[in-house]
Amino acid sequence: MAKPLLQVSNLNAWYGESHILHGVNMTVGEGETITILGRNGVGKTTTLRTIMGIIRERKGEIRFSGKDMANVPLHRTAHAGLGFVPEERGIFSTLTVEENLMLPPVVADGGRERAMPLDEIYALFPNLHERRFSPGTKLSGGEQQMLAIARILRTGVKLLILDEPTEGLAPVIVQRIGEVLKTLKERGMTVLMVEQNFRFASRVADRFYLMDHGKMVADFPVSELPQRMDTLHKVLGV
Amino acid sequence: MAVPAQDLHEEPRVVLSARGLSKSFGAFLAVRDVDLDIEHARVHALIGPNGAGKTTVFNLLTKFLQPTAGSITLLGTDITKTSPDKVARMGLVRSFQISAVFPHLTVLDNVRVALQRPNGLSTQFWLPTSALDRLNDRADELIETVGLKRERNAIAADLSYGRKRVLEIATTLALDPKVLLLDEPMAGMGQEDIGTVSNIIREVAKTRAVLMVEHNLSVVADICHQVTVLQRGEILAEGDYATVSKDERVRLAYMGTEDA
Amino acid sequence: MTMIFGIPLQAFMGQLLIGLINGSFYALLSLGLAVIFGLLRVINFAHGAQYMLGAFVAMLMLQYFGINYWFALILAPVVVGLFGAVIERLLLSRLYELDHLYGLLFTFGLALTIEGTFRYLYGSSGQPYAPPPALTGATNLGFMFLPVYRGWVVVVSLIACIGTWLLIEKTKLGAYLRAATENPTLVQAFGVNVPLLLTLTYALGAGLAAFAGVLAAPVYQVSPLMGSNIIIVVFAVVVVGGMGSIMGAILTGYMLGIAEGLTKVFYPEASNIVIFVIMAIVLLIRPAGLFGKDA
Amino acid sequence: QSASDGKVKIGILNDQSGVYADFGGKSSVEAAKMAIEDYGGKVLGVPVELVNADHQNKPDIASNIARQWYDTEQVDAIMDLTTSSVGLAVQALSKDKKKITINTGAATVDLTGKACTPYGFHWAYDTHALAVGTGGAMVKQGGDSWFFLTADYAFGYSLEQQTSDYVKANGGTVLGSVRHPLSSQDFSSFLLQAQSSGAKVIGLANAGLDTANSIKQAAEFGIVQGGQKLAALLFTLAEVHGLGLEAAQGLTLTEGYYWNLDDKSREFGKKFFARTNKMPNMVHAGTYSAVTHYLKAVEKAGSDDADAVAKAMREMPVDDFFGRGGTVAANGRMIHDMYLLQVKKPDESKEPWDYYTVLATIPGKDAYLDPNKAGCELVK
Amino acid sequence: MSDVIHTTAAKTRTGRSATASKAYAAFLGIGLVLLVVAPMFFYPIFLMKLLCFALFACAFNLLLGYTGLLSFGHATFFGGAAYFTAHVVKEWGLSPELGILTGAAGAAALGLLMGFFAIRRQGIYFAMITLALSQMFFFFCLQAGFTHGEDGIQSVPRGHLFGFIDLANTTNMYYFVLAVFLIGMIIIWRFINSPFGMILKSIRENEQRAISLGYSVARYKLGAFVMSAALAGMAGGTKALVFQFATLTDVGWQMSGEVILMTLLGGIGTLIGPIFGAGLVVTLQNYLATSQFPVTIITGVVFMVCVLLFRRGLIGEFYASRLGRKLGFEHRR
Ligand SMILES: Nc1ncnc2c1ncn2[C@@H]1O[C@H](COP(=O)(O)OP(=O)(O)OP(=O)(O)O)[C@@H](O)[C@H]1O
Ligand SMILES: Nc1ncnc2c1ncn2[C@@H]1O[C@H](COP(=O)(O)OP(=O)(O)OP(=O)(O)O)[C@@H](O)[C@H]1O
Ligand SMILES: [Mg+2]
Ligand SMILES: [Mg+2]
Repeated sequence: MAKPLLQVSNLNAWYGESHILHGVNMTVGEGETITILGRNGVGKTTTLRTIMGIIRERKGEIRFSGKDMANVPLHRTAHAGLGFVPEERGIFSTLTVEENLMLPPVVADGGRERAMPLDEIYALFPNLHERRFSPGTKLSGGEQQMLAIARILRTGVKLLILDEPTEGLAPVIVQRIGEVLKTLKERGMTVLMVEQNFRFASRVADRFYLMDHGKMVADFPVSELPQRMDTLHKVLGV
Repeated sequence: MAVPAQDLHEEPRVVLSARGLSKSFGAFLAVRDVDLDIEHARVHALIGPNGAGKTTVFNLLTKFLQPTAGSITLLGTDITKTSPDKVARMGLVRSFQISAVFPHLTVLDNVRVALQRPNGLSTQFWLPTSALDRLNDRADELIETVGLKRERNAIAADLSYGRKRVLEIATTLALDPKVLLLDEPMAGMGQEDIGTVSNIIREVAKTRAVLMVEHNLSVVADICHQVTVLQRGEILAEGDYATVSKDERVRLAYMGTEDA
Repeated sequence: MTMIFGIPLQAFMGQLLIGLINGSFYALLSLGLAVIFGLLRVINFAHGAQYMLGAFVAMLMLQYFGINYWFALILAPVVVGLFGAVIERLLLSRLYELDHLYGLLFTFGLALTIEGTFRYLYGSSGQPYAPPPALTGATNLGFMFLPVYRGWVVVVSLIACIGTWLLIEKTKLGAYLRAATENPTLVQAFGVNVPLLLTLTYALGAGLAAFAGVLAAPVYQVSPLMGSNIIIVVFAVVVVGGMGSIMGAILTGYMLGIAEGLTKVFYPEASNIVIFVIMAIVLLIRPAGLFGKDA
Repeated sequence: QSASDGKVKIGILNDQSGVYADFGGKSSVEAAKMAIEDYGGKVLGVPVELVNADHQNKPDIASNIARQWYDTEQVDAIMDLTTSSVGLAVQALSKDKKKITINTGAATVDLTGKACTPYGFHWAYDTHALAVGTGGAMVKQGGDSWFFLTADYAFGYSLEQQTSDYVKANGGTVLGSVRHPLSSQDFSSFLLQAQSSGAKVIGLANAGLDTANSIKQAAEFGIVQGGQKLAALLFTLAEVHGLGLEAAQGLTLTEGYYWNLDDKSREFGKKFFARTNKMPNMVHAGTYSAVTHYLKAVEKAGSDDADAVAKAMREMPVDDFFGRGGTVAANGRMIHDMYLLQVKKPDESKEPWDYYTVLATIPGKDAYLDPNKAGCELVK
Repeated sequence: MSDVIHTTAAKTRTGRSATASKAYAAFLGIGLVLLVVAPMFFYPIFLMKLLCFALFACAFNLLLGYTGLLSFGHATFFGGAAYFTAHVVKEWGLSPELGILTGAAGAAALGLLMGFFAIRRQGIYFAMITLALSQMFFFFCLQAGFTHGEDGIQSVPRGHLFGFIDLANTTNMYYFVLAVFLIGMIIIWRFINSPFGMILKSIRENEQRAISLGYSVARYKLGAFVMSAALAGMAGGTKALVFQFATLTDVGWQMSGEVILMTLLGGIGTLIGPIFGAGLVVTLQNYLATSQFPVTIITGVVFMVCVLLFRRGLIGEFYASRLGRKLGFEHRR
């Protein structure tokens, strides 16, 4: 396995009084694409949000490039090189599409080299180009999803954290996003994502984590997929 | 099951139709000249690329948006100028693309809120809440239909995303709608729920018309009788799934090169 | 002589100008309110108190340190802005994740406290503050006798309004601010120091109120009540303009100033309610306000 | 000979935090304290106590406090009672409760007119006296054409009404008036109308902050420099001080007392100044006078019973530095001389608080309504 | 369908357990007894004032706590009703009970009018619009002849209840006010725990969804608004009789602020919280009016502290406290 970029050990997290994560352990190697699988409500989103530092009620260790992230304030996590695309997309309605796109500052070290230039982004998502002056939330659901991904690509993060990137997207677009992720991978980007669309996931991921009840219950590379179908069946009901 | 047996196998007939439906947002024409006929006892799918105008069509049909041009007829009545709550009372009920439940009510209460209206129990401020207990049987029936029995007394906010969607369907069914509009009912749902929900939709469609937007093509192939493909606000193709999926333009604009 | 509605044209022009001058105060005040509301989603009930503070700080600066009007015009907003920043950082910021109404209730309490304190310390009949010597006197415009100071008020408030509008609508900083309004957590996850941004915004809003206060000091008695009298009107201006719309607040401020000015001629008794009547009519026709986006 | 409950208790109820806080306010409390001390702190061998409260200019709060004072604190008399609505409310309540009120702060003539009571007295001034002074006497000084800036409520109307009556009675004319809403901040529009009317005198029939702002803005628009005179119908030394001579110069007004009139009034003024750091206006001096007169009456009646005290109050003359040959009429009106005053220019003022030039003295019998014609039921 | 489901349903519906219900009943009993004997120990006028404000706050809470609408103009209903009651009792010689009914009806009419404008917006917008409209009403009261401007309607006779019980007698008056208060509370309680209340709650939770279920949301909100206005009017009318006074104080925006403070202090969305909130505010004001310290500063500070630290209010905090939870209360928000 490549040199680890993100190491999570014994991570616990809470929403108020409800204990959601019960000791998550995972490692993401540099340049890897990892997919977390799991049924609705097992804590996938929570895992991503906790790693990102949005959920502050947490215990356990999160190391990014070897650096302990426990006390890093939220607005500094992006500086370390983490980029997040939330499940609900988070498009700003008072900003135009282009303003949305330009919003996140390029903050990570060396981000400028990794950052995807604007014309490349527009080439990738022509819808966005066409609607670039309309308010962000006037986009359709799928267009918003594209915008949310595109927005992060422009900042040149090291680790891209995606929460269900294909939800609500037309098959052509899903395909296109798959291609984008492959391109990014070639450029050395690391991706950690949660995905329900199993077929899509199996096409882009190098490795899977299987989650149940706030814990990782299995971890295997894509090559082992055929042997693992039974476990998957049990845990996911695929 | 929620559906009485004698109602099965009803004849299809048009219950909701739109003619020349158009909607522009400023200079942007989101929906142009769409004709749609939704039939009783049928599942009709509305598919198309993102931004094609599917949700907008839904908003127009349910009157959450006022069309720029065109007319809409529900059960023989022109509803082009009717308010959304009135349309809902006439039997046209929708679900939302982003999940819509009453978060701090229990699952049971969510369903009962929906049941209150058709049962004439919504404006009685002089009755105790226990008056609503007479809705419990029907509510439990619905909850069981969608498989939420275990979560019956849970607070809706505590449900996972997929379970919320299921609950939403239960509340929608509670109104016993004649026409059901579902906006991406499977979005964000795990495989196990997709199966359940497909079955529910198939089942309820035996006695009512269903129009759904869905990107999950296996579901569309599986349960939909009729498919309309929308692109850039216009109808690109229409027909059953087999026909539509062979259409080269549809493959190019929407389905991509893979198989469904 | 030309007459308009039974009033000589000259007098009419004079009244129009007076309306415009009052409108500049409304515009300046509602601008600050709209900035704070637009970006923090807090109805700043303490806005009137901060306006009053501006005037008081200027007066006290003159009394105790001999700081003249020109320095006060810069310093008083800074002082009040700092005060606002401290309040925001220590107290108000705890309320953001709650219902926005708590912000309103908190600032309501803040307004009562500030005004109560100043009433306790200085009574409420008001204190004098003389206009700067350079701006005393008046010029004859032909149709009226315009105090130089009033002319200055119009010019300077116009500059402040346009400057603020540009800052928020046309700069990157403004884009951060607008985005942070909607989803502060996400903007922060993008690497922007949102808490700091919000503090600055509140300070800016409070500073604008104080700026209006200093401008008003030579015209009105500096009294602890000066803010509470005007705040409700300014709220109405913001509602008519469309809450959160900065341009709306500015334009409506001027428009309502003029409307009020004309009412003072034709039906003076109603000049206090004309703004509310206009508000009712506007809300009937356009519930989101004149320049507001529909919710 | 005794007081009912082993003490005589006086309440000062006035505005201590609102627009009239300078007009009466805490300084009135101080004046009452001085009066009690000067009287020796005791009457009929029992101690005289003083309580005070802020009524915030709200008649309902005022009557609540008064009711509670009477019901639970054995208060015998209440004084000051700034603003007409409060004055009327508390006087009516006190009638039911059989307690004395001496009003030094409110203006309305109704207190001793149609709302008069056997136990209610009106001490320092009233709208009639203001109208006669500023309206009548000023016409005689040459200010014979008027324009009014009137606060749009009952007090403003009656002040305007009464004043314009006197203006006309003395041969002057009223060119017009404009009614402004209560608590307008900006008067420039109204002042412009007054200015273009060409009237020689602009009468300000408003009060408190409204008057102060009108005067300040009048200065800004050069109204006094332009040759028009400003007459503030209800304005006292305290407000002149708050406004400053720069803005207030040239203003004409009527008061029932000025500290710099003669030795007697100067003596009180200096004493008062030593305690409050302010020179007294007619309300403060009036309150001192009222407390003193009340205590004398208790002494004379030999009891704090309201009927007896009220009777004694009416029988005794009020000859002190404030009352000057004053008498208490059957309707409760204390009749004394008033003064028409003009605010000095900054360079004319020789010492701190040297603010007024006395233009005329208005004899009490001219200043106040004839008790027989005041509309009071007590006087038949 | 098993019985188990039914019993759990019953439990979730009332939102509190059997112990809580018992505790609640016990509190109610004790409270009632205290109210009946209170005039022997406290100044009755003060108690009456307290009851009037308690009812006012509870009426206000009906809107804020159960419909989620913050009205910043409730003084209109309280003070407006005070004027109406005072006017019909003093000028037309109506009996006190009819006077209060007139006040409540007048307030309801005002509520309908204000609601018509305000109900179409939500949250802060709603608050601002109610504030502005109530300001208009304030100016109306300042100008209208029958209100007697800043003097107010003074010396309102209390009259005879049902024509024979003399209310000038303080004790009679107290029990009359207590009766009005209890009637008001019963109406509120019933209103909240009714099918209508259920719909209100769901509208507060998710308005769009309620519309799509076929509810004309605006009408339900308006219904709640008018009901709240009428009850506030009932309190205002009663207050006018207690103090024999109707003034501008009761229609000013500060009064609207005060009732929010009371509700906030007591506990938004709790049935009895506002009573305690009102009690605290009225006591504080009573005490401070004659002290040397300005009321507004204290009020302001209390406001801020409450918002920052005791958002749930006295009763809300109690429900959420360990004792409260042990007794089985569940806080709604
Ligand atoms: N804000 C919240 N407060 C309390 N509980 C929450 C909150 N958000 C989520 N939960 C609960 O935490 C658990 C995990 O939620 P999470 O969103 O991480 O699930 P998920 O695996 O991402 O599911 P999905 O596939 O539906 O998105 C769920 O049971 C959910 O009900
Ligand atoms: N209120 C609005 N104002 C302006 N443009 C809008 C508005 N609502 C939708 N649009 C635009 O109309 C187009 C159709 O949007 P719609 O939401 O109907 O798409 P959709 O077919 O539902 O897409 P998806 O599958 O991604 O949900 C989009 O390009 C969107 O940007
Ligand atoms: Mg998730
Ligand atoms: Mg859509």
